[in-house]
Amino acid sequence: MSTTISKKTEENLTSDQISDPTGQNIVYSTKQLNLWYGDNHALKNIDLDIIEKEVTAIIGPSGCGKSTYIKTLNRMIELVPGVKTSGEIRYKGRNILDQSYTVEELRTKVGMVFQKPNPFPKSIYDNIVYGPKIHGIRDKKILDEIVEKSLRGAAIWDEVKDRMNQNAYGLSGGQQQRICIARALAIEPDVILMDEPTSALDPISTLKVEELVQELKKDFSIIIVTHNMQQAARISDKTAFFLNGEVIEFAETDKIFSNPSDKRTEDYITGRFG
Amino acid sequence: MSTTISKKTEENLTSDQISDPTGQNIVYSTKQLNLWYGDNHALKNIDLDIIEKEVTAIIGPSGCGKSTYIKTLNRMIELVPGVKTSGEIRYKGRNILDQSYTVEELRTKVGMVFQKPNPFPKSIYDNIVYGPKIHGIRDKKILDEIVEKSLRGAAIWDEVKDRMNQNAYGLSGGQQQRICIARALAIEPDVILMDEPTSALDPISTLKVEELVQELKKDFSIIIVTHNMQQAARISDKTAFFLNGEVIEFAETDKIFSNPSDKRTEDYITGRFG
Amino acid sequence: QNGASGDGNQLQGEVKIDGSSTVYPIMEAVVEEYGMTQPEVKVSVGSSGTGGGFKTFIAGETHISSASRPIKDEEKAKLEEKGIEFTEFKLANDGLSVVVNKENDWVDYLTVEELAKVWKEDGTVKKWSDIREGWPEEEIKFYSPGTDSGTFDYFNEIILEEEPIVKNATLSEDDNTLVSGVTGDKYALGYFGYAYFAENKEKLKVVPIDGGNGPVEPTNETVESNEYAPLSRPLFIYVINQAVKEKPEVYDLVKFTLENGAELSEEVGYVKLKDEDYEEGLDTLEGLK
Amino acid sequence: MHLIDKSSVIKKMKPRLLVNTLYKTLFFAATMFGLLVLAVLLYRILSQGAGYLSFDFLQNLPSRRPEQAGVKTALIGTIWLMLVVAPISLLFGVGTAIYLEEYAKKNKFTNFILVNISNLAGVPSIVFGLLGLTVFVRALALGTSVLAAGLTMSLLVLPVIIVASQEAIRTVPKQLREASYAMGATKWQTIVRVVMPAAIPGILTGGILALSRAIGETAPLVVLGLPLFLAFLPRTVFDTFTVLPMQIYNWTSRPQEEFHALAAAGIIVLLVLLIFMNSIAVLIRNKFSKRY
Amino acid sequence: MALKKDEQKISIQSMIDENKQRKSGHMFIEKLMPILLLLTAIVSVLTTLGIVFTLIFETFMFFDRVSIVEFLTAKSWYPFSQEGSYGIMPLISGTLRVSLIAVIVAVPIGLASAIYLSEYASDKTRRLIKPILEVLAGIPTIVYGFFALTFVTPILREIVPGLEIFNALSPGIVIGIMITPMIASLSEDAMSAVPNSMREGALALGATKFEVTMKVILPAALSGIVASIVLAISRAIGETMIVAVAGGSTPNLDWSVTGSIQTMTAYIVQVSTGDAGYGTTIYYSIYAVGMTLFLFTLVMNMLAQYISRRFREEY
Ligand SMILES: Nc1ncnc2c1ncn2[C@@H]1O[C@H](COP(=O)(O)OP(=O)(O)OP(=O)(O)O)[C@@H](O)[C@H]1O
Ligand SMILES: Nc1ncnc2c1ncn2[C@@H]1O[C@H](COP(=O)(O)OP(=O)(O)OP(=O)(O)O)[C@@H](O)[C@H]1O
Ligand SMILES: [Mg+2]
Ligand SMILES: [Mg+2]
Ligand SMILES: O=P([O-])([O-])[O-]
Repeated sequence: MSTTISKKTEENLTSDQISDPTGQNIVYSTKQLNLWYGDNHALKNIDLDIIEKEVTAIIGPSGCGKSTYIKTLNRMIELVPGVKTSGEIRYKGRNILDQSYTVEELRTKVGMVFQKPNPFPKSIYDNIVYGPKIHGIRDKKILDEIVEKSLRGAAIWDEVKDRMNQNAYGLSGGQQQRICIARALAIEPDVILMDEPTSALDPISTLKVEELVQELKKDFSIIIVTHNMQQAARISDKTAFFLNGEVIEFAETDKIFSNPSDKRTEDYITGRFG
Repeated sequence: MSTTISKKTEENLTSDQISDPTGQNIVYSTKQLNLWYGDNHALKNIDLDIIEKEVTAIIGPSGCGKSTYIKTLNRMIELVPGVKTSGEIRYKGRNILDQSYTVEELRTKVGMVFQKPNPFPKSIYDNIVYGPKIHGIRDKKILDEIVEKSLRGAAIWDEVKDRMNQNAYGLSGGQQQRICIARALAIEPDVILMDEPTSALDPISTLKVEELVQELKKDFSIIIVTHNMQQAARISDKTAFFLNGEVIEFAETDKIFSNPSDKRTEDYITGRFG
Repeated sequence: QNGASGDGNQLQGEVKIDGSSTVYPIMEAVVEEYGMTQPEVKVSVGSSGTGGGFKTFIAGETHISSASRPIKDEEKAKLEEKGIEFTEFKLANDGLSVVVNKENDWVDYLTVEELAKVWKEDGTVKKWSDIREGWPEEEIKFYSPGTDSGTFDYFNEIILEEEPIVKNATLSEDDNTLVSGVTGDKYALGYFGYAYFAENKEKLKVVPIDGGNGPVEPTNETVESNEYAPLSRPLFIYVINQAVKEKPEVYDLVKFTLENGAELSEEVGYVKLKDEDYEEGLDTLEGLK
Repeated sequence: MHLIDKSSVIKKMKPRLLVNTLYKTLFFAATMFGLLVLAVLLYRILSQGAGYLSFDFLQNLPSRRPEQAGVKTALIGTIWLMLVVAPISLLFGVGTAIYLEEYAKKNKFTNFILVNISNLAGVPSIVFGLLGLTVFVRALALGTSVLAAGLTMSLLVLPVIIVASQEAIRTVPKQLREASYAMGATKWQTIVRVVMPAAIPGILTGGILALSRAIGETAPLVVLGLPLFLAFLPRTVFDTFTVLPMQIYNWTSRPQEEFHALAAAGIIVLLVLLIFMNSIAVLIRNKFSKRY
Repeated sequence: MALKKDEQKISIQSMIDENKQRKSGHMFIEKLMPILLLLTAIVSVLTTLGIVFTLIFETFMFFDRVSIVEFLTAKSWYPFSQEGSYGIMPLISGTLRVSLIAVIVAVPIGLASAIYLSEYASDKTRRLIKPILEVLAGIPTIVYGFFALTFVTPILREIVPGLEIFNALSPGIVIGIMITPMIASLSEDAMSAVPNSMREGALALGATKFEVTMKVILPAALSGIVASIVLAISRAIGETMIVAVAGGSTPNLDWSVTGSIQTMTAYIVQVSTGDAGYGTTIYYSIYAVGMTLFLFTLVMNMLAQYISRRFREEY
């Protein structure tokens, strides 16, 4: 796994990346981010650098602001009325919270997978080509290619290749979730945000998605919110522990789980609350 | 109040009571009770004798049939369409499952308290007198007395005595639940059925209700369904452990919790499933 | 009989007719028959009453206006003011019929004076016993065509002599309403065009009228001979000259109307004119073309 | 210590149960009464009108002779009316619903529109007739044309369509919208490609119900002044016309029994049309109901 | 696979980038649509304004010729007689009589049906009967008018002595039947919305279903029920064809229901089917009557909304 990372890092040095002190490319750099739902101060002075082609897990008890944070990364949070933010989130150097940054552009680069599988009530094929089509790709051949590639990428090609025109609602929950992942892959984003993508799935489907995440990180930067600490430990490179809207600790996953530096992290991980 | 009890017991010796081998009075004697929701066999060959003036707890994992059983005891189960029963439940000797037994009469003798507090959207006073009134008691003085007695009995008199005419919805969840208990007491039943009466309450309210149950058993036979094993251990005399619609074990609470005779009971109590 | 208008060539266009509800049954019949010879000509027929018809006629909204009374001077003046030239054609005769309920077994006839007395508003409640002694002491329910109708105008002139009609009369431009009203009401008294009585003979009882020469019942003969006086009257259609000239379909329809007027007015229950009256009308029409 | 005399409670039980049974019977009878009336009404109309019902009845123009009279002009007129009302009312109704559900902010103005719509839904249809008479027939000089009547009817059924469409749009889960936005879709793209397809069954159902209302209405058309006798078919939306309820009204108001039978036959045609439309609505609802 | 992906990755995102040129068009639509949609939403507001202004304007024309005092206070309505008498009260009286009869018929039957469906009927029965009842509300009113005139009236005349062919009773009853499903359906909704726990609470005390309904469900659902009744009354007041066909056309100011009457709506129909000679006093009078009718129903509708909003139960 580590070899992949180093290779990628080298390649990417030529692009418009910013590196952290250790020389890794930073996709998202969050600085002094604050967020309010009306009067409810949901995120407090968040500082967080997300490294490219890594899996970053966000953990924390319910209501600590995990979903809020991840939704801020592609500005889906704007759908909630009355949300205010301060601070900045630099995506490849540019502050996405700046209103001059068009959200549509941002979201073509940052895909998202949700807690409950939410395919469109359309055929499997139409689900996948939805993104490319809205971005103006009409060529049937290219679309077909995209569909195959995305479904393969989401490790569900074999299961659905013979029923492309069936409604996605006929699939099981786990399959639906992988369709949703494939749908996100179809526009080839740089980053994929996942908000508890397995919490509505059975253990076997969960396993499949976890394996998929491992596979995907070769090509994508992944930020995943999870309630399941074992999952975070299994699949992530870095882990951020949120509590009451603050980042309590952010470090290598190994370190967080074996040797957390904050007492509250330790309490949470050992199940003393949450 | 204890004087009242002993007096009552004496009184009742003359009535149509049946005793178990140890000489205790049996309120409910369930024999070979089977119940189906359509095709779903929810209760299987239940045999259970409930002793008067005791607290009988019913525990078991979700879906094991606890609520179903307790609802059968006052035939509230009939509200569910497509329910079929076989076997018998003798309440003081008469089979209540016999259709000639009027449910309304049964329910004047068997009160019930529900999981979620469900006071009527009326004043506190009207909530309490609802039962007596429908049973034909109109005398204002008697009604006033009943209200005071029931509210005292439910240990909530002091909290509400000055706001009898306020809507019961203005009260906290725990207070509402005690109002519901008082409402059940107002028709002076023999038995009180409680289906997870504290699961919607905060710890302090829970404690109050538990104390109340201890108090009430001096005058009433109480059957309580609970998810909370500590609660069963704390307040009950006998405990029945249900699993998949069957009674696995029914014995003194002390015995169930210290020395269960069935492996499955032990597994459940020690938290190995459920 | 339809051959005359057909000429073999199919006409197109639109003809609008409105006016007398008395004449309506004739026009309805005419238009229906006409539709079979000239299906492409779109003819609409309204029945707003004679006065209402003239209003739209004056406004230039219709080509033909039917009337159960001759055009009034003020209506003429308005047409002249607007520069609209028109021609009057007689179409049939009508015996304005006074009717009562089938179950009314006391009325044998009414004199013109009695009619006038009972229909005029005088501030009292009218009872049958007010007309003649021995008749029931029950309130009379009056049914009359609306004030915009030619029938009302005629009745107003001949019977009421321009004095107010009883206030609680049910007034309706729709003669069917009147028929239904009288049919359903034992103490009813109403009047309307002969055709509406003829169509509902079994349900209504017509009252013979004594105009001074003994009671006379309206029948084809008594109306044609004018024996049924004073309530016999002619029915008309009025046509805009320019429309006849410029719209062949209007000309054709009027021609058809006059050619078939005798037969169709008899069919719907009116009394036809003399043949020479129709001939005369057709001559006039040719003159307009 | 006992405040409640159990024996009196038991004694009172019987009458209480009796009252319960009595009222249950009463309530049941009341419910059946509605059904009974419906049955009688349908039976009456069927038995009255069946005699006149024939293929010719559908094909014939109106006539003064009952045996020859038909509903062709009225039936075709009704179809013309639908052709005008459907697109106009759907366009404005669905547009309004999208605006209210997707764009409108929760403010006084939006609230005003909402209150306005529910009030409009309660305005008697005859008042819409007065509006149509003044605005479409007279001011815009459309006369008693298909267009004038169609516009009037569209306004009349607008609230029905708006409310049904709002309902349909509201049931489209938020997650579908989020999924679309997360792909970089714009709001309008999301509405067109995700919300509308999912909401369309509900909208269509509402639309059909609104249309059935429109073709059953008589009062506004009477006020507009649609002609009584019409022996031709409209060719454009600017032609005058008549519709089934008007024709039925015309026949109803004639005193002769034969015309009443004709009216009944006309009613059968109208009801068959309505049943047909409503079955389509039910079909749509069943076919597409609850897929998420 | 990873390699291939990298090649393509550039292509798709760059294709998207290329297409971005067209984005300005998208952005234009994005800005335009809400405005267009707002305009469609304005149509309903314009409709209301249109109604109000039409009525007000033409009503003013009417009050130019007939004094508003006469309109409101005179006790007779004889627009067709020569001197004309324009007192709205007889028309209002006719309207109220018919509506009252309708309510007397519809409220007990509608409520009883609602209670049966919500409290006694099984789920299956309810799902069968409710839509059938709602069919009654969907039948065109001209059909009801015909039914009233040719069926109900003749039957009533056998029973009620002195009943005239046109009367208030028959259309009143038939309107009652028409609005029954409205009351039944809306009240049933309100009663079904009362949580089951409330029923269980009462039943567990030994109450019979009837007692539960009367003492718990009805009080809890009261606002919804009252609102449904008010709405139904508004419907009855505005109902036109049934009274036009079966009610007659005799405006009078008394409380008789056996004789011919005229309602506000039937008057408008009478003038419209006869001659609405443009510009005459009679022509303007239908607007004045329409205005009165509009105000009546508006007040009822507002009242219904107010009731259901203000007294919404919190269980
Ligand atoms: N739409 C909203 N409006 C107002 N407050 C909100 C909203 N969504 C979340 N919050 C509040 O913001 C805080 C953080 O919520 P968030 O959903 O981010 O938590 P979370 O960590 O994702 O929790 P969970 O694990 O339950 O999903 C909570 O206090 C929550 O109540
Ligand atoms: N109304 C119903 N219709 C059909 N099946 C039902 C119904 N209510 C309960 N069941 C089924 O009967 C079984 C027993 O349910 P019951 O509610 O008695 O369980 P329980 O022990 O009370 O569970 P919990 O602790 O979750 O309340 C379950 O399998 C349940 O799915
Ligand atoms: Mg979350
Ligand atoms: Mg339970
Ligand atoms: O309709 P009229 O013939 O009476 O004018």
